[in-house]
Amino acid sequence: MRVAIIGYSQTKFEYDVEMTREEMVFKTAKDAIESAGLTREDIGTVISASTDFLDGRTISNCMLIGATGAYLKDETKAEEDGMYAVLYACQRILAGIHDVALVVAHTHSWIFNPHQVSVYMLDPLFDRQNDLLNDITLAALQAKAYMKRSNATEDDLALVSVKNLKNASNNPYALRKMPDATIEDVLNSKIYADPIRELMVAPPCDGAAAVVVASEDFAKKYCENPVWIEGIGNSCDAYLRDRDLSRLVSLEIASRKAYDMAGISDPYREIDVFEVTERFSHQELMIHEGLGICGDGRGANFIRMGITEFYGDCPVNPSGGALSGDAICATGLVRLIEVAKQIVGEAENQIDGVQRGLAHAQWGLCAQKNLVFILGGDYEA
Amino acid sequence: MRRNVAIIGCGQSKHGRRTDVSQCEMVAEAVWAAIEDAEISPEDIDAFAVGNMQGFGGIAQPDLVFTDFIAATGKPVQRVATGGTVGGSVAHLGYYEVASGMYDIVLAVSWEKHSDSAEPGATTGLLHVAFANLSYMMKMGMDMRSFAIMGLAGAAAGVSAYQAAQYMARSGCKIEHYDMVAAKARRNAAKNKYAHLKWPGCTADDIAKTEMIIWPMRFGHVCPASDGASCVIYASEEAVKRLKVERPVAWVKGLAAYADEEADQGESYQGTGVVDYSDQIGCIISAMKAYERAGIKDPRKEIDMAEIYAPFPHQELMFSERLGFFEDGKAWIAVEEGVTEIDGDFPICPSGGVNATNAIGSSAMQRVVECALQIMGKAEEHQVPKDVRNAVAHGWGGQLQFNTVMVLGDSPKRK
Amino acid sequence: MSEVIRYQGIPFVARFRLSAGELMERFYQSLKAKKLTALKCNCGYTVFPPRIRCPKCYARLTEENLVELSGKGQILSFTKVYFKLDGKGNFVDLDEPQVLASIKLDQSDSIFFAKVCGEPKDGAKVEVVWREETKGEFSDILCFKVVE
Amino acid sequence: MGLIKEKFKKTMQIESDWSVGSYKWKAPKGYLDEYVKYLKKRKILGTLCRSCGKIYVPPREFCPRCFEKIDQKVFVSDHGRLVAYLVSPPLRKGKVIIAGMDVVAAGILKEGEQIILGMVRFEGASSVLTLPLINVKPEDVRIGMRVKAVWAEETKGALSDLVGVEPAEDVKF
Repeated sequence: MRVAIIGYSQTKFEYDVEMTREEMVFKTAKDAIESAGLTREDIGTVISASTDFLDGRTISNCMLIGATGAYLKDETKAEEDGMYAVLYACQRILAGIHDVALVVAHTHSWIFNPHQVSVYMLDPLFDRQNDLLNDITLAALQAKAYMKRSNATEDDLALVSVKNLKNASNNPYALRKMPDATIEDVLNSKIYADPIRELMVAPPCDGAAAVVVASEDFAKKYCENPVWIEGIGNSCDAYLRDRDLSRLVSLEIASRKAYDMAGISDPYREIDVFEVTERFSHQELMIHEGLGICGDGRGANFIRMGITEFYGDCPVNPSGGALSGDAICATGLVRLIEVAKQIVGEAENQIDGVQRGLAHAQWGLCAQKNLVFILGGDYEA
Repeated sequence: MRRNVAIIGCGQSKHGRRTDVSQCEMVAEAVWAAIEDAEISPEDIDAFAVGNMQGFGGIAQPDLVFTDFIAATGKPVQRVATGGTVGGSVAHLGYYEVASGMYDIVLAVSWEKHSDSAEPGATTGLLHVAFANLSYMMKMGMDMRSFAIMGLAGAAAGVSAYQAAQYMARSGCKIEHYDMVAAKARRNAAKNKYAHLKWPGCTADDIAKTEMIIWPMRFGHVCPASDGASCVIYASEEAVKRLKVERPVAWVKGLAAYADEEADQGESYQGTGVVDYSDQIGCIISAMKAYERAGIKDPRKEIDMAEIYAPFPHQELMFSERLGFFEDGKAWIAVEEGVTEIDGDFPICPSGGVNATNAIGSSAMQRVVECALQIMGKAEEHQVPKDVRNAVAHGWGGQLQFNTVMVLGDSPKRK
Repeated sequence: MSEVIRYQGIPFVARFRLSAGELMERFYQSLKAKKLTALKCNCGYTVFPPRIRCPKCYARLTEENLVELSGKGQILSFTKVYFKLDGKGNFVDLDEPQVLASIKLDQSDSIFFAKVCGEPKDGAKVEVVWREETKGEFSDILCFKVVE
Repeated sequence: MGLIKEKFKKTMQIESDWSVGSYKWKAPKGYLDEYVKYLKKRKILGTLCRSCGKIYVPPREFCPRCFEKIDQKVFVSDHGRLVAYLVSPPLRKGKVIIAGMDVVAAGILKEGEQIILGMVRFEGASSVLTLPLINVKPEDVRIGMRVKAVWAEETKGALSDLVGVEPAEDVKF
């Protein structure tokens, strides 16, 4: 039994948008349902994605029942990235209880700085009392640990930002675009904690995204161009103190599971496009290794040789990725949508002949949790 | 064909003012109790379902802090959170993870640590539900007198106090019936080693003597703010065979969680279309759908007991009607006749329920645990004498608008 | 597009007083005696700071597993930090950068994120610097100084 | 015997604060701000959803039932029915602490005063408003009794303009 994406919508990523969170969620949910050619009545279950600390509201979904279209629907809220809500939606469909699910994810970073929220993800009994610790300084330690284990240099980190910020200039939804970004621009941007500078950090912003997923029978009956979910892999690493910061072990586990489910043995050749959530530029290089598409410690070669440009052999983040805009709970879901758009041929920086794509979301400090989706077009495999 | 899923083990931490443990240690207490109860080893667990209301305990995404406390390292962990129903939402998530065929054995745990907040009881978290609304109302010229009056009802019970008044108006019951239900809860809790407020032999008069907070809610009607964690371990039918489980297990036969519009006000103090907070159309639909999925036609006959999420006594009466056990507005008659006592014809909350023990994140999961224990005959002192073939675990949350309903049974659902 | 009205929360700081549990209570008491303690599991993994479950084999750990660490360690990676967050969500530039390192304490397998005084090199050996008059708190550990 | 609560060992506490007041949010323009503008003229504003006929008071920008945006403004009557009510005991100093403040000692609420909180549905509205029920003794309050709005002497376009509701003569047919 397979599940397909039959509709999606995303908002333009902005900061301090001229819209309430309720209206943004309402517009996004409505557009996604319309893009699937359905009405609210066709939706069986609604899963929203947001967190109480980011929204500044305990039970952040209770006043959004109308906006998410969940009035008198089988509803719940995933309190992490929207891609995890899609995983849960697939589970509700595969369990044979629902046919059509709507997933809506949002974060308005203007409400409260997500970097400040990251401090509350630290163990309060110990780490939180070190006032230097937050997601950026921890990412800096991760970057240094990775650079020590691999051949990556600061220039390589800057190259990732240059690639993604250039890709973003063709993307109408992106927040941050730099058509002619250079390594110097990135290395001269404001330093936070070496080697991490402002243009190497995904900029928190306001945004929402939504997808409609449906069972195989429903999708075949009502959708000309379904995007099939062929593989899913999910894994969570230990807490910061008892974990190897220089590699993404949970991504290695998650991607293997997704490949097995999708019957992929050589991801580098069999996958045509990758949309990954790189909250910091060094993480894109680590993600190459976690996905097993390059040798251990060789992540930097890909960016140096232009392999991951959208015209390269192994395009990564043609949409500009998280470095072009990070609406926290919506960012991973947007990666999923970008891969779906590549498959149906509606993407910015469209790569021709995309049959299979990989979307990745991360969650937690230094990408403690990783989730991988393999999507495929309606070709006869 | 739907995969059948069973609960093969449950665990609870002691619920109370747990100043002796940290939030991570408390959750580990329930998780490892469940692993031992299920007689499996940590490696057998394929995935995890977790959830709590993170604003209460002051840690954002706490499951990422205690991942390696509960043997989840390297494994899939999914988090949901929905308010008072979070325990039920986590229980539902755990079921779906197995029923989807992705995993065979899943551990689902939910918890809350209220004592870690300096403000009394659950004020921080409850205030934070509508803190933005409050700020906007002040900007729109609400005066201090109205703020204090709103706090008068809100501090102890929030919008539930309005609901208690509306249910009384609708059903014609008396405040004495609320006293009876609260007394039953505290009496039963005395027979439950995990409960928080225990009052052996508590009577309606004992409760009637407690101070009136705001009519019709007395201090004796208000649930405590407890710390605690509850945990269940699910296994698919194949896994139950593979593990050669001989002892009785609790099968999940049907579940649903349909959401209503928020009852009191929208997120910028807009009006909502909910006039009678005790209508609870969300509970009616959730029950209908859960019974349909469980193949239950006549709830009152086919179901033997229920654990209802009732932090306040009027809610046990109200929800027992919405769940189809008693006629609309007539539940108080069943209370008078002792139908809902532990040895009654239709026991409700033999564990003492949420009125005696309320770690908000754990409570709705605790209802699932208690139903499973009754079906497996492992409820010890508060085991109901009658044979429990089917039981209903219910949770409510949000602004009086979310309901999780799960039907558990002693045999898998056969088409 | 309907415009919006922006408004600020009314002044309120939610205060938390988190119970540390018995193991962490003893850990902080040992800081007062200028000692760093950890729990050594029978599987060989030593977890710092002490906690009830071993991160590797999940065995139950108690006071019997208590070991005292030397206070020496080695830098795994370090970074110069140029900013702080003020608790309200604002970036505040530091007057001069502070060094933050992930340190592997001798005989312990867990990482300790701590401040380092002086100019560290990767892999440098470090040693804990205690506050003069300790009070059994996290701030008893001033920083780690580079030893060689 | 009475209530038994198991006592647990009190271990060291670690402090951590969360500056909830530093959060900021957005509200839709043209809804509650319009509502208070009309309160000044002693009128109660709502929005009508044309497809299901619900009138939300205070006004709402879209209807959850019909999943549509609504912006038709309508007024509802300042007379209505009492749906339910709460009655506080006579308030005593030191007894009522709200957000850490003794509201009686601070003079915000008067010593010995009994507050009646009414849930009122104004004619035409599909929503319920929770307002103080004044100028009536608790024992005379009936469910379903007719009530009418009580306005501040000098309204200034604020939520406090609508002080509460008081009993209105019941129309007998």
